[in-house]
Amino acid sequence: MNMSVNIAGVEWKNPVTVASGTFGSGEEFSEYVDLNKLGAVTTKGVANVPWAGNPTPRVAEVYGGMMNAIGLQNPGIDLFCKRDIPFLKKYDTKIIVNVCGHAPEEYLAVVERLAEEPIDMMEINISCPNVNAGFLAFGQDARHVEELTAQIKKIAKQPVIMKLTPNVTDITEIAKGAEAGGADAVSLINTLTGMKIDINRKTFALANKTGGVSGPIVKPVAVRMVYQVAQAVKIPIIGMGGISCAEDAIEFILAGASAVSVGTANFHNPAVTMEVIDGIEAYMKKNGFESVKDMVGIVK
Amino acid sequence: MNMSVNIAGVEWKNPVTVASGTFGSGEEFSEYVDLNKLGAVTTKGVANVPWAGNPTPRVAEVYGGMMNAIGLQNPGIDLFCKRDIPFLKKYDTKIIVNVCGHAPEEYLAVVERLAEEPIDMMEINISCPNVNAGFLAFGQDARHVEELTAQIKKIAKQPVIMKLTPNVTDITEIAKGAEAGGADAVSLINTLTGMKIDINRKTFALANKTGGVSGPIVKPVAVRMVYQVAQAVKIPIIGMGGISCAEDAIEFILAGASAVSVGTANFHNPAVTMEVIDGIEAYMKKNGFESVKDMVGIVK
Amino acid sequence: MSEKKRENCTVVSQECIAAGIYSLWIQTEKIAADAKPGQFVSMYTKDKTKLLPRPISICEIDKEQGRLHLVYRVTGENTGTEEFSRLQPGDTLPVIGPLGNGFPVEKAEGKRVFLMGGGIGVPPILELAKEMNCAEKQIVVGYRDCHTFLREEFEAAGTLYISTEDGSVGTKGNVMDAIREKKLQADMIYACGPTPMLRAIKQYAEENNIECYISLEERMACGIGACLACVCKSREKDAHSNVNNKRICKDGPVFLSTEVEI
Amino acid sequence: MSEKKRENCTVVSQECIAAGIYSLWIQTEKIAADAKPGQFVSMYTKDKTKLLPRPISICEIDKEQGRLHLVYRVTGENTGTEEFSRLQPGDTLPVIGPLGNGFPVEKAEGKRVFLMGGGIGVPPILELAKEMNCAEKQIVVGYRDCHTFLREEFEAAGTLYISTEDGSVGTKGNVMDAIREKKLQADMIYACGPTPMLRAIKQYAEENNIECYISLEERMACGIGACLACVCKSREKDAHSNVNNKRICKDGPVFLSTEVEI
Ligand SMILES: Cc1cc2nc3c(=O)[nH]c(=O)nc-3n(C[C@H](O)[C@H](O)[C@H](O)COP(=O)(O)OP(=O)(O)OC[C@H]3O[C@@H](n4cnc5c(N)ncnc54)[C@H](O)[C@@H]3O)c2cc1C
Ligand SMILES: Cc1cc2nc3c(=O)[nH]c(=O)nc-3n(C[C@H](O)[C@H](O)[C@H](O)COP(=O)(O)OP(=O)(O)OC[C@H]3O[C@@H](n4cnc5c(N)ncnc54)[C@H](O)[C@@H]3O)c2cc1C
Ligand SMILES: Cc1cc2nc3c(=O)[nH]c(=O)nc-3n(C[C@H](O)[C@H](O)[C@H](O)COP(=O)(O)O)c2cc1C
Ligand SMILES: Cc1cc2nc3c(=O)[nH]c(=O)nc-3n(C[C@H](O)[C@H](O)[C@H](O)COP(=O)(O)O)c2cc1C
Ligand code: FES
Ligand code: FES
Repeated sequence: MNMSVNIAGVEWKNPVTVASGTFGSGEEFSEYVDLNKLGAVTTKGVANVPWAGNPTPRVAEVYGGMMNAIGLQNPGIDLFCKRDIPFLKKYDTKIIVNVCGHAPEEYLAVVERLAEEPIDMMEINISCPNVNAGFLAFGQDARHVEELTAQIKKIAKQPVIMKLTPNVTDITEIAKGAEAGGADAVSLINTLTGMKIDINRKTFALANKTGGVSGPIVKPVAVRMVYQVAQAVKIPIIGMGGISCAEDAIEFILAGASAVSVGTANFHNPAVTMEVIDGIEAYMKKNGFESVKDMVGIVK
Repeated sequence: MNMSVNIAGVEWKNPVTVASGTFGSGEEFSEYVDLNKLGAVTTKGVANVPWAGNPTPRVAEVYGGMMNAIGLQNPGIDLFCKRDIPFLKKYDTKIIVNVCGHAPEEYLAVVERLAEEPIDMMEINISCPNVNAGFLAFGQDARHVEELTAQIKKIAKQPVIMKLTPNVTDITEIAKGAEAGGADAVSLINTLTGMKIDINRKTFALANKTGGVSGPIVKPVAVRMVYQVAQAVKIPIIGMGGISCAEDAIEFILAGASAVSVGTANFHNPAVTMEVIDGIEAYMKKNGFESVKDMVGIVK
Repeated sequence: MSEKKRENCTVVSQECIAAGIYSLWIQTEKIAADAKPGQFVSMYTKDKTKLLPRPISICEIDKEQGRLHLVYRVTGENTGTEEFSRLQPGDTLPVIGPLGNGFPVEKAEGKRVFLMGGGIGVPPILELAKEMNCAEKQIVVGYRDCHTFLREEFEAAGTLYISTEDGSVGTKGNVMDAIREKKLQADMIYACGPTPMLRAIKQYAEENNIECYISLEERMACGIGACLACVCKSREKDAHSNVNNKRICKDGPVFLSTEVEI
Repeated sequence: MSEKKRENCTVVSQECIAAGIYSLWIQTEKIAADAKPGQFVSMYTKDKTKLLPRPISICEIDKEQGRLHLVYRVTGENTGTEEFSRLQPGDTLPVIGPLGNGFPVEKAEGKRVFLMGGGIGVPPILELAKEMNCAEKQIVVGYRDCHTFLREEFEAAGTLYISTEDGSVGTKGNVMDAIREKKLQADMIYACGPTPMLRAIKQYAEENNIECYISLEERMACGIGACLACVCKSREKDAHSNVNNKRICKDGPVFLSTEVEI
């Protein structure tokens, strides 16, 4: 049985990675998870310079999920390259660096800096809803996405994954924009924008008022979008949104995802990715699938 | 203490109604609920002619909620006026008729037919994601919404509530379109489009493939949208999406809803609306609110 | 007005009566008093992530003690029925009912009757058999294998014929095979079971001009006729829907076989 | 590598020790062995709709028997802590830990020390007091009213001073009032409690040039330093974050008072 998948020319040993921002750069989780067993590690978003992020409270629990408004706090690409990439290089897994920015120049600065680094792929976060900038709507407009993708592709030395926001009228338009710009893959979904009000304190649960909803509660929307995008583009899809067990991961794969990311579930059980990988293997055995790619998108 | 609310000139005895499609036309639920106690009854969507709806399975359970693709089955406006309105008139509650259609003419036919009927308000469903027609994207375009609203307002004899879909990039644009078209109120959210795949049978859980997600899992998105719309328009908002208890209802009111609808929760406990009404009253007492309108939108 | 409610019923007893099949008795305030054979109840889980009702047919009604007997199959891991299977005497269980129309038991009077049940459609046949007053009460039930259940109860209620898919008990095959093998005859049929079985019975009944009532299944959300989730195609334009759709939860689950298309 | 895990701990005992305050002993495989005073554990609920951890400080460590003592407040209805309060001996509870840095207990050697706790910040002071080896161990704890808890344990561990907001026990007021009233002196402070109390202690320590360690609280998602939810402002640019943010779950919860802004 063949658990490996090929995403835009990069061979992962299995289809499971972690969702950006839920796993740091892997170091903290390495006490709980054997990183060698992951198909890839996707890092927290990194920008050209350090970002301080939002005021606290930055997270709130909601029924069946959570909301976050971390605000993309990150140490900047310099420290990241010095510390986090060497750490991950010690493991036999693929490295996907998630990139964020307020403006095209900021993304490009990071992508350029990554060109000489020993990483395997990069994931461009054009969708984080927590940064209060005019740039917010960027990932919500197909033309802008196409343009940014094309600019990035011009200088990127590694395959580029465009990470899509679900807060749009038609996700297929955005995915097609990414594909037209030359993206090697797309990943989805980022968080759904939500709000929680504390009725006793009569205020917002998050300092930022709104936050990104994630966890099991977003799965039906995420599966739908992965399915729609799979019908709309030819590039591979990394599916995510509420994956908490192997069954969830398989749902995304049958809907059209070539690989999956586990996010919020890591907070509930830090070793959940290991269970997801084992569970996919067990399902394949039981259902007579020889290779992960034989499952991708078979429900049409 | 004053539980009554005035929505576009119509005085409800309390701010609680039911979400269209989850309560039939009230008759079946009248065995479990004293309809006289509801602020209003909102009926299942009705079209100019009978609709057969979608093939089954039409519903599926998902973690913390459900998906439906009923496909707006309805007996048509003639039978509706003959049977359902007289039934509801026996009760001391307001009647809101939910209207659906494939094209403006179909909506207008129903609105015109309702002009002489003893109903209190009408709610225009421009957002049901289950009808496979080119018209689907209608509620997702602010200009179209403005136009349809204006056309309806020209002939409507009762206040018009435009019911918004959450499957859009910017809900405030759509709400502003409704307001510009002359809507007396907006209601939101309709269901989020989702999908569920049965990994054992390797097929979709719903015959329609996609369905509308509702229940507690949609609440964070719904509260966010109600809040955003409350900042964007001056007309009253009827808030809904996952309300299962008084605390949920209050969250919507603090976010800016003048009234609320209880939907999927009716399937879990048919008398839940009574608990919601009592719970709002208890909260007002405890927190020293004299009137429901003193709570509306106070979290800013 | 508003005289029905979701009752918090108390579990009287629970037992596993065959592999994955559970027999549950619950104490009700009012549901048992109103119940008829062929009706069902909606059972609710305590798992806060599972909100929809589980419709389960009524297997026996003890009006004197106000109790209901429910027999159900656990459909898999992490399901609502698995949660129910862990209920202990004294535990409570939210239930709505009785729901649906039930079998027209009175129509059997003086007739030779087939009472047919297949798989997890067997249980509702029991109360029907117990209440039925007819000329010839031929109970024909089909199981997958030797893990039969409710046999003694059926034997006490009428003449019992069994079929099993693997032939380990009674006729090898399904309930139709049992009828053919035993050359049974009837003027009236009542049936509950999987759709292929009901389809065969419906065809047999229509070919032989036998009045036949079948109990159908569909995914439900409200269970009380309001949401239009659980429809089946009806031959005539239905008076409620004004289209060719009948609600299984409210207009059914029992239909005259000629009324519906399955 | 990957030597830590979410343990399914068994409840040894649970008791309500004051209104809404519960005392829980759990049996751990490994957590107790590694634990230090001032560290915390993440407790998980069984309610499938509540996914985030509940961080709870370690109140006592029984290394011999591999047990932890946790004392927590039920914060309201339908909360995770309410669920915990229903745990019975033998029940299991998913736990991760020990987490965070803990108090630098060794720095107290030879010093006159204040060990200060307020409200639900009182419990972690107990293990600290028990392990501390210092010249003068002055335990100053504040409660709202006469519903004090862990008093006997503190009396056994050092010299105990109590404040209550309503004056029903000890000094009327907060822990700072108790210090002033009793004219207590220290060269070293360890404190845990609500932010206003910590703010007052921090100011007092800085004005009097006393080395002071405070344990902070913030909403958490991962509890292990990966998500950046639980930050506080740090005076210097933090080496990990490269901005002026420290992670309370990983770099804390205990900080030198001069390191952080609260
Ligand atoms: C009128 C009627 C009477 C029934 N009587 C019995 C009975 O007496 N004994 C028995 O074992 N089963 C009966 N069933 C089937 C029973 O309702 C399902 O097996 C049960 O709902 C499955 O729930 P679960 O928690 O095991 O599965 P889950 O997978 O957790 O269910 C998920 C959702 O799907 C629904 N669902 C799943 N399977 C079915 C099904 N076959 N029919 C309708 N809804 C389904 C559930 O109600 C729930 O909403 C009856 C069904 C109907 C419609
Ligand atoms: C390092 C640390 C140590 C703590 N030690 C103790 C202790 O020993 N005893 C004790 O009673 N309490 C302690 N707390 C506070 C305790 O974590 C919260 O009271 C608890 O998480 C509330 O959960 P709940 O299920 O009651 O509330 P819910 O309202 O159900 O919680 C919802 C979410 O908010 C979080 N949350 C709510 N209040 C707080 C809070 N004050 N701090 C952090 N997260 C919160 C919960 O963890 C959960 O994710 C500590 C907090 C921290 C950060
Ligand atoms: C705390 C937190 C931080 C996140 N940070 C990032 C980030 O830096 N970059 C990014 O692209 N997505 C980020 N995300 C989004 C996740 O990668 C993922 O798209 C989303 O959470 C849905 O998956 P899940 O439901 O499995 O968590 C973050 C999510 C969470 C919960
Ligand atoms: C079974 C079902 C049928 C629905 N039918 C309609 C409808 O006919 N017209 C409409 O405007 N909304 C319809 N809705 C949407 C609800 O009115 C409501 O907007 C949505 O379910 C969110 O609220 P909830 O989470 O409380 O259910 C339907 C929802 C469900 C679950
Ligand atoms: S389940 Fe709602 S109408 Fe039958
Ligand atoms: S809770 Fe995740 S970094 Fe502290």
